[in-house]
Amino acid sequence: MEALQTKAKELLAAGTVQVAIGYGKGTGNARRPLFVTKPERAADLIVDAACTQNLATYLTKHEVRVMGRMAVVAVPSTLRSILQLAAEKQIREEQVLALAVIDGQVRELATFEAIEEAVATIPDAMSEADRNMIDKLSAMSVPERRAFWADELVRCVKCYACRASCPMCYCERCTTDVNRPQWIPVASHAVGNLEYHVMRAMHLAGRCVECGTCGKACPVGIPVHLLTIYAEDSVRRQFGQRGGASAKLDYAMSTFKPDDKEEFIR
Amino acid sequence: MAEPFEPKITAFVCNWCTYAGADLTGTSRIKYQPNVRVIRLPCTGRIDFMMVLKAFTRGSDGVIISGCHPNDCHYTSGNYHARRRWMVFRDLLEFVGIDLERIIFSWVSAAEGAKWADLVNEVTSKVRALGPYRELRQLAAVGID
Amino acid sequence: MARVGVFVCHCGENIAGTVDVAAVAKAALDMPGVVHAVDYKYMCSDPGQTLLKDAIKEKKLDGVVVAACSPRMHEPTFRRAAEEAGINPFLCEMANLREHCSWVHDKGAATTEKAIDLVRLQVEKVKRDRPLQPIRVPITKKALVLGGGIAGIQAALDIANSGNPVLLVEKSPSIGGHMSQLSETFPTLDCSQCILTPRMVEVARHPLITLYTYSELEKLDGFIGNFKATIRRKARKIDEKLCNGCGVCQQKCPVKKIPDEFNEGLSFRPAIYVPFPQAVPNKPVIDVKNCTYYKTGKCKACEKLCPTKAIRFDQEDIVEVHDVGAVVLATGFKTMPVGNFSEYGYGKLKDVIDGMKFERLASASGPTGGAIRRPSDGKEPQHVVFIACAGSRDRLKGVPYCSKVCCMYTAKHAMLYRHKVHGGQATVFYMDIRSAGKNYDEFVRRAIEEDGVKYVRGRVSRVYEEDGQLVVKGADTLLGAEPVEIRADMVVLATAVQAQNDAEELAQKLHVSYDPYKFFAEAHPKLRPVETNTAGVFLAGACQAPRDIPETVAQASGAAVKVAGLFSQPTLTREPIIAVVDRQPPPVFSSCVGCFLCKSACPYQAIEEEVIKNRNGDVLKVVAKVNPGLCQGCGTCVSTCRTKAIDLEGFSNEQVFAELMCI
Amino acid sequence: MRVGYYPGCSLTGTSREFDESVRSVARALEIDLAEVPEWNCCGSSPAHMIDTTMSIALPANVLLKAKRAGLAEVLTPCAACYSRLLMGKHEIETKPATRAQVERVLGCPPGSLDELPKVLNVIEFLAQIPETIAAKVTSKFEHTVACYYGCLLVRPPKVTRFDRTEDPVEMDKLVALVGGKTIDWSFKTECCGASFSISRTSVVGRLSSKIMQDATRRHAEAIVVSCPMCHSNLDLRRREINRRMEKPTLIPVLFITQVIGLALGLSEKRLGLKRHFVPVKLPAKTLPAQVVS
Repeated sequence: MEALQTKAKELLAAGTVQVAIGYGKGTGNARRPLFVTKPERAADLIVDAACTQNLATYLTKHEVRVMGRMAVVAVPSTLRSILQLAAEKQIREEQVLALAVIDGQVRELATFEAIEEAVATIPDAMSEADRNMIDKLSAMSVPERRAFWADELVRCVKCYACRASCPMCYCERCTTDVNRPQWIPVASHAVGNLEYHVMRAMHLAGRCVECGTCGKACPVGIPVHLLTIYAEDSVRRQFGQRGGASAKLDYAMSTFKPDDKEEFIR
Repeated sequence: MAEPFEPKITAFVCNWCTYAGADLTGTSRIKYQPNVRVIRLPCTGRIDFMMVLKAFTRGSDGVIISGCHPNDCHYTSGNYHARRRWMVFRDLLEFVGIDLERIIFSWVSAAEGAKWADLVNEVTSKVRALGPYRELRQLAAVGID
Repeated sequence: MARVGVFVCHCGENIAGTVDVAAVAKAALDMPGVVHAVDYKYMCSDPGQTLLKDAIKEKKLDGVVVAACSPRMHEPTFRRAAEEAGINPFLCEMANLREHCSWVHDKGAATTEKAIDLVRLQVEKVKRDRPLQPIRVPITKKALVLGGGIAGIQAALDIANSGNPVLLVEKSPSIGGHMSQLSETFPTLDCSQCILTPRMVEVARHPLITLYTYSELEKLDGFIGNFKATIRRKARKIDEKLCNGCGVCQQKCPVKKIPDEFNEGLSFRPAIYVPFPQAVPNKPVIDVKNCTYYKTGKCKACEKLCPTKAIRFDQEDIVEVHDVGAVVLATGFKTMPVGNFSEYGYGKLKDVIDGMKFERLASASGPTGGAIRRPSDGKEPQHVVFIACAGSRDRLKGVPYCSKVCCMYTAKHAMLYRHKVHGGQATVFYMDIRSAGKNYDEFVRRAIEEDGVKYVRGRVSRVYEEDGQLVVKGADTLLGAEPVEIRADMVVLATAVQAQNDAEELAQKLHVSYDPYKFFAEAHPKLRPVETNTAGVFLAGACQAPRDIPETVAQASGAAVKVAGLFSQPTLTREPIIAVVDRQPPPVFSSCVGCFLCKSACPYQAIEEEVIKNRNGDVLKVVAKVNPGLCQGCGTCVSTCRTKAIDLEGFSNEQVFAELMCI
Repeated sequence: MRVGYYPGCSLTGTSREFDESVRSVARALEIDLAEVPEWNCCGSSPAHMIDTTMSIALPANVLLKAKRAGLAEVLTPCAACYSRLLMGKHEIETKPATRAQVERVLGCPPGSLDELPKVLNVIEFLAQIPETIAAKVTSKFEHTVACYYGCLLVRPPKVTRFDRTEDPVEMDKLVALVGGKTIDWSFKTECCGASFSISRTSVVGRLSSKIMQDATRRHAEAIVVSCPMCHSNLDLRRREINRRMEKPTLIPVLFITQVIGLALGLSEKRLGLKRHFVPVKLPAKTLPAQVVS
């Protein structure tokens, strides 16, 4: 933790970065995003097991970007987000610097290449709890799964916290906001909710970094992140590609192989 | 006695292979069941997964998606892109509990008039046996749409 | 509010016989936005089109649905009519009541109900149609002709004579194709080479024709008017400029025993060879597979003896890219390998040959100088049996279609044989005699009546050897299917005409459709027989279906006219069915976020990056932009775009969505 | 290895030696032949000439019994049985109406006729296990023979899907596998007279003599068959045949299983070689094949 505070302080003092995005103290034991612009406030930065939110979400926010070069405290999924955002031309190398927290060690990663190297050493990002839950769901019959998701999704109030918390949901206009035609019904109801979440998962397939932040952001506790993680896992299983592995575009869903398996097509 | 159930089948087809193939079914006068409604699109690459989802939520009992065989795409590779999308989409649909039996993918070329008739007949009969697709419609009833 | 007109066509009885057209028109009137709906006997006829035009003017229609046949058939017709009535042609849609409804379903309520639904889909679509302006693109006025047989030669000459340059690409070392191998041609019995070789020479001399023999198409990119053709020019291993065709190398080559392709294996050729004496160009190639130098590293006899020092052992293939505006496919056919007819003994019995071999035997330029000699011992056969339909019209072991030329060439073969071997007996086994064509039946009658060819209606079950003679067992179905056994000295099989081995691969390179037998598919079987579904690619000759020479030449000229017509326009008008990226007022500019995932999905590299700057030159945003010249309108980018910032004209999200809403 | 076995009537009567040789060869190759329990007539000549439904129901019943006995494959040496069983299966698989009718006739619940066992003829079956056969050959069958297939094994090709219709070769390959040579000839599927063996022996004599004539001219030492009818016609009717031959012949007619059995070193008795009308006498050592072409 001290190493991080020192590092951030140095960077801010030297003017290498103008803002350090990290975790600060929230209510109780919770952590909340903290934007440090003055070297002396670097001491407020915290790193511990409770820091799980993917801070990459803020890298594409206009309000943050206008501050100048950003240093971001990065857990492994944040690093992947940076690469995926770079691949999708949403962020340039000179705009960001990662303060990677990997196994309790803080490392400054100033280039995409350095981030790529670091990401390459990080194993599967899906948490054990998520893995267990997906396995459990996969073992169910189709009607059982339908019942499970119907029960979950009926509670969705379409607050879009999942979308707002996701670093890859940076679109200025989401499909849900399109009203000609109205792909996703505005009101919250079972079918519309299903359409919304399936759409979100499809849009994240091949781009999701499996941070699970969307699920944690849900105020009514729907495990929406399982859908995006599942879609991402599906891409990995079928095409061997994954989101956030490279700063160069390697998006499985906009490429193909002539011999992709197709036994389901008659 | 209630009327026998006649399924609604929506088919998304590409203009160059399957639509032309279905035209050939017509010129060859091969009969098939009248339950299918064709949505003509230029290419399978144009088939947005949202359309498929919408077809179901709007009351289709079955969906056919069909285009050019691999290598035969009029636009070189639209069908390959589409195929990848379907691979993930199918996987995801099954994960949220939607029956894949009602969504059939097929390659039907401009020369395969008979295959189109077979496909429509097979899907219609299969969906007729499965019965109306109540699950999503029941969900719709929960909401206000 | 929309003002849509619906016009339901009876198509004579074709639609009205199964669909209650009046009920369809009546139902259409109840559809929101429809202000006018009628049914009419023939919408495509002149009065039908007038009906449409008048209604557009009188009822002030802003959208038209013609419920008739497939849009692939008459969409251009009705769009033109709509345009003539003063509305944008793209405000006209067609509901396919014929191919997709009346022809495939039985008469009944369900069929009419489907017809109404099909109309409803198109009404919903047409209400959301936008007026579109055709796109103009430049044309490269140069044609690529693939295949140097008679079809390709004719097409190349006709296009070149219309004043447009042609690149003629032939995969073998000389142009000429199958026709150069033929002896005499039916129904006139004039010598094939005598009529073909002047054309070959004309090709070689034509200032507007570039001839690439021993070359193949590797790849075709682009679209009508603007193709990019990648051609591989295989190394002949000689310097064509230096070679004067003296032939010394061929005489001195120590390898002599390679079966000669031109003579169908009836004679031999050396490893450096010109395929036949009249070849164009008259320059040899080295057959690398059989050349001693390439096999052992030694020899080079030809290099030592070549008077002009033209041999180039180190020559490599050259790959070139050419801009062309149109392509004529004239790649021809092959004859069926007879392996599936082991009961006829082909390959086992030397004197069982196929029609192409017989052509070489009968040809004055052939291995026997035109004398009919059987291959096993060179003797003059006294009885020859010709078996028609060896593979054709045979669903089990051959192809179900009729190969069209065999009846005629079999009659010709029998006739030639009778002319050359006076005492000889010719027997033809046939299923039917198909001799439709100018002077064709007369020709067959002449073979039977004047030249004494014996025709037996029946199929042959076996050919085998006994006591040095061939025994042909068959049945004479006109004599109560009596078994017939004939002792013959030679048997000639009229093998089926098939598509070339690489036809499928080539079709895929050019994105043209093909039928189950791999023949290239025409855009319409009757009205567009020389066009393909890919604009700018035309067909000539037997690559489309079995054809004889007059038909091939006619079709080649037809294709050439299509090319010349295309090239006569200053620019090309393309359907404006293309993708567009939305534009919005500042500060948003576009709902595109510039992720460019669409860019990697586009098969045509049509998506570009557009940089939006303010007056100071600061970059405000980078968004996608579709190059309308490159976009072909597949819509793959549209379904890749998460923000729905790209849409496809003519098949927009709103339109498809509206269609789905009326399911 | 276990396989279903359907002998049919011929193999229990006129062609007992075919049955004996099949069983002996199977035993030698360690193959367990499980006879279809309570098997009935395959529906050959009598039924399929008179009653279409019966001609499907009878073979269907055989296959149903085999299926219920847990057999995935049924080996049926007799070519006529093979033809009937395959045809019955084909009709049931391709015609839903026939299938429903047969279900009614047999009184079995709908669905019973799903996934009926595979039907194999003896050549097809042996061709699946070439290594097993080759490994057990003790004395090579060094003879030049003519393989005669007849009509039923390869016809109709859409149903049998076995070998090349007009010029089959699978039996030739089996003979070669055990060290034999086969002549190249054109009478492999010529008509032998088939069921006229009893009613019109003169027809059999005329047709079979042509087959015999060509085989002897090409120096075959024996004819090898895989069909009881072919065997009867070529063996039992030799007198009628020889009456029409240029030179009467006494070359024997062997079943393919007898040829394999000899190569596996099985005794003449176990192979039923003594039961033939034309005595099975093969030259001690044969000349190289004289293929006339």
